[in-house]
Amino acid sequence: MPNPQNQTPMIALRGVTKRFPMTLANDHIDLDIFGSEIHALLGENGAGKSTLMKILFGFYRADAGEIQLNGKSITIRSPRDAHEYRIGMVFQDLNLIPAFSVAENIALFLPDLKAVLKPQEIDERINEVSKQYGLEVNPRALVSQLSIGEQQKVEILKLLLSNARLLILDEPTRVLAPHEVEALFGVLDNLRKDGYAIVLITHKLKEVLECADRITVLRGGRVAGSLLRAEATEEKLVALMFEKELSGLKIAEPKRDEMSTPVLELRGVETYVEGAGMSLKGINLQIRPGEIVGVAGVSGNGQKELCDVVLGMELCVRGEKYLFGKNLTNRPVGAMRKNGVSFIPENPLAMASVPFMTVLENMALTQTWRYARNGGFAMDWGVVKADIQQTAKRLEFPVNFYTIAKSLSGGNLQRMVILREMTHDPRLIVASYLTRGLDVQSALAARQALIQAREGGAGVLLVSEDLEELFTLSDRLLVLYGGRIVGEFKPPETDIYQVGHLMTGSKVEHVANG
Amino acid sequence: MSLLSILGVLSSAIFSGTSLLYTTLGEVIGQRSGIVNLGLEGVLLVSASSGFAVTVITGNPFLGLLAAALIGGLTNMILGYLVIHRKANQLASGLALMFFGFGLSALIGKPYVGARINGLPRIPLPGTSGLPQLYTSLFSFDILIHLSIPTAILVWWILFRTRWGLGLRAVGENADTAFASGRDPRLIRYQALFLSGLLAGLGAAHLSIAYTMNWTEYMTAGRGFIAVALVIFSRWHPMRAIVGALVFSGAVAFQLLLQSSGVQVSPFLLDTIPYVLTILVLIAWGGNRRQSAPASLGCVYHGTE
Amino acid sequence: MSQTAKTFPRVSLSNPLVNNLIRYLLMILLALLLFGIILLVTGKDPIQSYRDIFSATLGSTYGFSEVLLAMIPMLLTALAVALPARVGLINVGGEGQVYIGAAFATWGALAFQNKPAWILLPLMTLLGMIGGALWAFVPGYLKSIGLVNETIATLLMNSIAPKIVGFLIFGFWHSPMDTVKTDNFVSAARLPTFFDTRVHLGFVFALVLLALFWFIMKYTRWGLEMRAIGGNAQAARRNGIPLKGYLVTVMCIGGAIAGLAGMAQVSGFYGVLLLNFSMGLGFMGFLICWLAGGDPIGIFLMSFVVAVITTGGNLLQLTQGLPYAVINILLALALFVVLASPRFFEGKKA
Amino acid sequence: MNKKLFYVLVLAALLLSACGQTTAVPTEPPVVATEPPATEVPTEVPTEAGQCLLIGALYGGPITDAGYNQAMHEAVMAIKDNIECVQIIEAENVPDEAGATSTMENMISQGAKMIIATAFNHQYPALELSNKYPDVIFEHAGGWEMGPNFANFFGAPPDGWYLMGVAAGKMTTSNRLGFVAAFPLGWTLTFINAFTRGAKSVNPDVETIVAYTFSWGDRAKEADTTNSLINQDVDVITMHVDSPSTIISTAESRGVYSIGFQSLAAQQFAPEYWISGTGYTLGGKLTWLTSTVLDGTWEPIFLRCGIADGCMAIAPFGPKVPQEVQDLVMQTEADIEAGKIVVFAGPIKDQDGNIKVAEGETLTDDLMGSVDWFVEGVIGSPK
Repeated sequence: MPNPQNQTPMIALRGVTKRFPMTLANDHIDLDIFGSEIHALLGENGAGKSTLMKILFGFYRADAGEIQLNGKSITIRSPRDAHEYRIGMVFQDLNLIPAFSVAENIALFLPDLKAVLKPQEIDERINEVSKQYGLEVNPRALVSQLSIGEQQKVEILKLLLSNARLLILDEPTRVLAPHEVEALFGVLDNLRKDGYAIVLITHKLKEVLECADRITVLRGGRVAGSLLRAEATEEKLVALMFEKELSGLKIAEPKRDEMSTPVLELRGVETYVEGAGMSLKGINLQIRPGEIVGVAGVSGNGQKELCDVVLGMELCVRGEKYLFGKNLTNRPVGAMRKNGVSFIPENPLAMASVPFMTVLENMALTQTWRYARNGGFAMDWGVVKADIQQTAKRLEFPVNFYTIAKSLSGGNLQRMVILREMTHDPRLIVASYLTRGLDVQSALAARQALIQAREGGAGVLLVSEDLEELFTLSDRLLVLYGGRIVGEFKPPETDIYQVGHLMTGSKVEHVANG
Repeated sequence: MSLLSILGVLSSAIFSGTSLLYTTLGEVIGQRSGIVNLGLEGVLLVSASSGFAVTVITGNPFLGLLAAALIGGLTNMILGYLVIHRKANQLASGLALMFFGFGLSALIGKPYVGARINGLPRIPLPGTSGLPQLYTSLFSFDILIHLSIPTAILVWWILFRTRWGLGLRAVGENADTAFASGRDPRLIRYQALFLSGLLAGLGAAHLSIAYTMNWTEYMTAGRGFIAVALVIFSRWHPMRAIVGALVFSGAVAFQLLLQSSGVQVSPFLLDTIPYVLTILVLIAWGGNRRQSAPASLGCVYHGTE
Repeated sequence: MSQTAKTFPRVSLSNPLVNNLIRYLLMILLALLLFGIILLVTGKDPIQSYRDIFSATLGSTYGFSEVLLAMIPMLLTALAVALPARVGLINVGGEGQVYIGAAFATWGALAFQNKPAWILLPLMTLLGMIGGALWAFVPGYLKSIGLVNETIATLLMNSIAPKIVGFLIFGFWHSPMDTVKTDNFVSAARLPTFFDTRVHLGFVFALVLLALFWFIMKYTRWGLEMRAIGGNAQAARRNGIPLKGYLVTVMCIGGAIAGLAGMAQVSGFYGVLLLNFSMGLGFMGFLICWLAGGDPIGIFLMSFVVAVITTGGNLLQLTQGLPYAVINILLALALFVVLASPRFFEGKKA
Repeated sequence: MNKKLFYVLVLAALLLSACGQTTAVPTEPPVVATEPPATEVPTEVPTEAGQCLLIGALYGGPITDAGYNQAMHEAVMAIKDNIECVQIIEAENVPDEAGATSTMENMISQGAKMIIATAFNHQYPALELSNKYPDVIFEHAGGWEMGPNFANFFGAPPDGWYLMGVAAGKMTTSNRLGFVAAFPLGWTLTFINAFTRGAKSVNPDVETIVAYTFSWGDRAKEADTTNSLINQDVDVITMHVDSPSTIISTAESRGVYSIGFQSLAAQQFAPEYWISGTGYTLGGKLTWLTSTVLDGTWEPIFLRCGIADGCMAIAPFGPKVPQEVQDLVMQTEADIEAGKIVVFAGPIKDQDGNIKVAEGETLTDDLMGSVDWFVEGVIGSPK
């Protein structure tokens, strides 16, 4: 590996500052990015990683600071300029155009695209590069028909063909299965060998240590520290990422009685989903009171559908669903809610709250029937408040009833939802990606809440990608693959690799690719 | 039914379908860039009146044609300013534009109501010269009709085979991606709207200068909305628009044929068929995800800070 | 909506209230100015024209009554858009619903014309609302099962409705003597009018419905649930609010209100069903509702403004020799100016 | 909040400018700054010396349409030419009841003492207003209602149509005549019947093919209809719509004969294939009516008058019409005036051969308006 110390950086950021109406996203950030090097940008959510890179990509404009290319100061006003300076970026939410073919999506970014398109020619160029780096895709395929992993490939191809020398990848592994992750790192490695500079935005320590040459940690919009792979250790990085030490979970052994009627029982449930989704096939599942059942799996293998079936959003085409011993197959969501089913989704803003309503109004939404007065001609907001405040005291969550949901941070919003879903002591809690997008503090609080509920005798269905989370919380662990349950364990009886393989459907023993 | 009356229906369909086709092609371009124009009716009226006026003044229908097209493009720029620059709601802005068109066209056309013009000259289809006069007159078309199908092909080519078209469709699907690819969505939408206005202008010109050779207030009688329906019917595709235009205008021609053959069937009900058909088509392929409607149709592009 | 972000620096003038006051006054003046210029260009006298417009409407009791009369269908059709908009449905189909409502009401008027008013009028009202509701049910249902976008469906059905009316008139209800309409309604089938103006009971209908709309949205459980759906349909559904039920019901109610507008037109205004009688009422309602941000008071005042312009325009062709349609320019200019400042109508997605 | 504030302002602005005391910048043209308060008193009452009567005339369409409205407009203008002191205010494009009422209200508020309403849809609004304003005289064209200060006047076209039929019957080679009609209305059917009888009187195997546009002024639809008829081997086109111009120019462009109706001005659109036409020339009668209004002898009379009285006229023949045809038409006209020919004298059979008017009887004017059948030789539906 070339020693970057004695060469001028390909890109140097100096004192870059970006202020949004609410927050100061980047505060005088200095950053050096060298050729043939993988530079990891590490930090919690909201540390300012993505903003910084979007500035470099010309998607945002910095309020202050300068950008240097090979020592010369440059200004990047728009992605167009970024292309000029051969900077390319893959956004967190991949923004390929589903209705377009792979070729069209890539052609869009070809710097030397002719005024009149030559489809043949474009296909050839794609195939050429994709072979070179093991990124094979069919140029004529519609993106809407590709898996997330394949779309990832297309995004990278897009950058390579747009002649970018600096590739910015924003959390590329977020949605990939372990073996796909390793494949990706393989690709990145080859790219580095060919002199590309790569910035990898992530908050997963494991990956950073696995593939980065240089690591810069952001915290609260500032650079918390920058070190070479050699000098980096997990402890150091954690210390840089979080100001204070994390208090662990206090898990009390729950009182559980194996004989009590299960809160949830699925018997041979099958769903039919057209298009992108994954149908469930022959799902049998029992959750007893005071039990947390974890569901592991790479997203898109039926987790969403499983939660939706339980919640009543999806219909079962076959099989039955029993809640608390009652057959509630294919009853509407309202019925589930009335029977004490709570739902904590991965994305509180999109899936659980109404942005333009106050927190108070949001709190009433799951239970309107409970708070309606005079046959619905009035609402009893006093009672709503009382109920919520009670739970808030129990969970030690702060709550301000009169702020607009939209103005809450992701973490606080998730807390709001958890607060609501924990009120009226639910008997079954469906929690999907409980902690996705949560900073460590809120994540901790969320998990704590689940455990409290379990102690209260509720059953929990916990879907997550984060195996550590699953292993720490679950009493039982299911693995979902291709819409089927392919494994069931008690956490102590298995390990991450076994689960990981079931998750990815690979039976072979784990081999690190060299 | 005689061969003549069958050919007749075809010929009528072509004659009255041409203005629809041009307008629809224009709207296809506009909607592919993500902007739906409910003001089409107004644009047509303004173009038709000004085109007719210029023809009366200069005595040259081709100048009228030119004027109609340009005015059409310019009128669309009003919509452009509202929905692109001011980020106003597209449907509301479109309807406002429609009312604007009602008024302005009445003002422009007032002095020329009842004026007599020499419409666009008719050029017989090659090879029909031998036939009896009646038959030749069936297929002696003006320049706009002769150019209509080539225009449709041209629009298809622009949209699907040129860099600009690729960018335009990208804007219509996802303006942010288009921006990330180094394009300016606002500029592209303005260009698309102007082009769409030009084509609508041609359609309007065919109505007032070539077909009826006349101007009266609100002479478009809802053709703007028919065009919007046609865009849906043809699923945002220029080539299918040809079929659509022929179906819609053919239905009218057929209805008239039935009438004058003394067949007892309500022309009103027959007139509804194309719309019912469109709705059925929508239902037929509405279920699957792969619709051809541009993903960000009707959405405001907010840009970035 | 990155609008907060965009407009962040702009709202920095000392007193926002004064600031808006000036802006809005200027908006109206701007519209009047632009139209004035157009008048000047066409060699007319703007000042005289404006005096005509306003004297013909606000200057006399008769004129004022005409304004209120013109407001009736606008209020109703606007409401027919505002309600569905609260659950995120875009009902551009007011036009069609007006026609079908009118047709149903007319059937009642012709079939039971020997019945007394106290039976006939409620019957016609009911029929009108049923008609509109049925016409709105189709798009509402297609939307609720995720088949067809309601904007597209309502637009298409707008083109169908008037033709059905034509079919009914010429197929069944056409009086050979008269021209393109049904027989005149018997007086029992006419909505009573106030004093000796043409303003009819429909005005009361409209006001009551507006008030009801405001109350339900603000205070009731259903209002809360509807706002939830409008704010975030997916979340609302996951929170147990019956989405499909609401979509269909609300769309139908919207249609019913538009249908009532149609009934009011034929029973109160024309006293007969004619071909193409609506002439854009539904679209006007859509515009008014959108400009008013779906707010009841806004709808009332907006329709007032629009009504003043449209009724006042009538005099222009007598005094200025302008085509009647020209008044649409002033109307459109006013709309343009308001549309050009979307940030004052936030929170409403139409 | 700002929203509500806004509307209040709009109101304020309007009210102010209405009563003329807005404080806004007086330099802007639209702002009514220095005007005296506008009251109900009409703004534009013409007050030149010697004005004896203000007539308000309203038309369903544009007065330059070379058709019905132009004919009516010219008739009204004739009053002004003959009686100096009369002032006239006109409103065109007033198609519907609602517009008609407010228009007439405005005219009366401007001091109009006589209203001439010329469209079908003006009849009932005018009738209602005639009760509201007993001192205003209402003359309506082509209706049937009567009242103390409300009367109907019109030309009687059937004779003219018969003559046109004669000409058409002589000129056609395919023996198929095309009739573009707006709506299946009583009078329209009567015109078609008269036309057909005229044609058959000189050419027994002739047929008239009828198609409706279902609109008084949808030009594109008219062009569609004309083409559709021509494509069925029709070689003479005539029509009953507001403005014949589109139909005639279309026929001309297809090289097909045309016969005009409504206004004699239609001829200009067919320099080559024009046969002839019949149109309203009511100027004289309207002048007379006005004079009776002026000397206070006006009576509500139901006035229908034909060619003989100068209320209808035959347009000049086109270049392609041979002399003998012209002579024949003139001869027929003479015979009608002499009473030798009665257009609707029985026996008259309808399309299906049923007797509609028995031997020896004739179809009287009051029935012509409510005819719902076609005579033999007409192809098409009477509804």
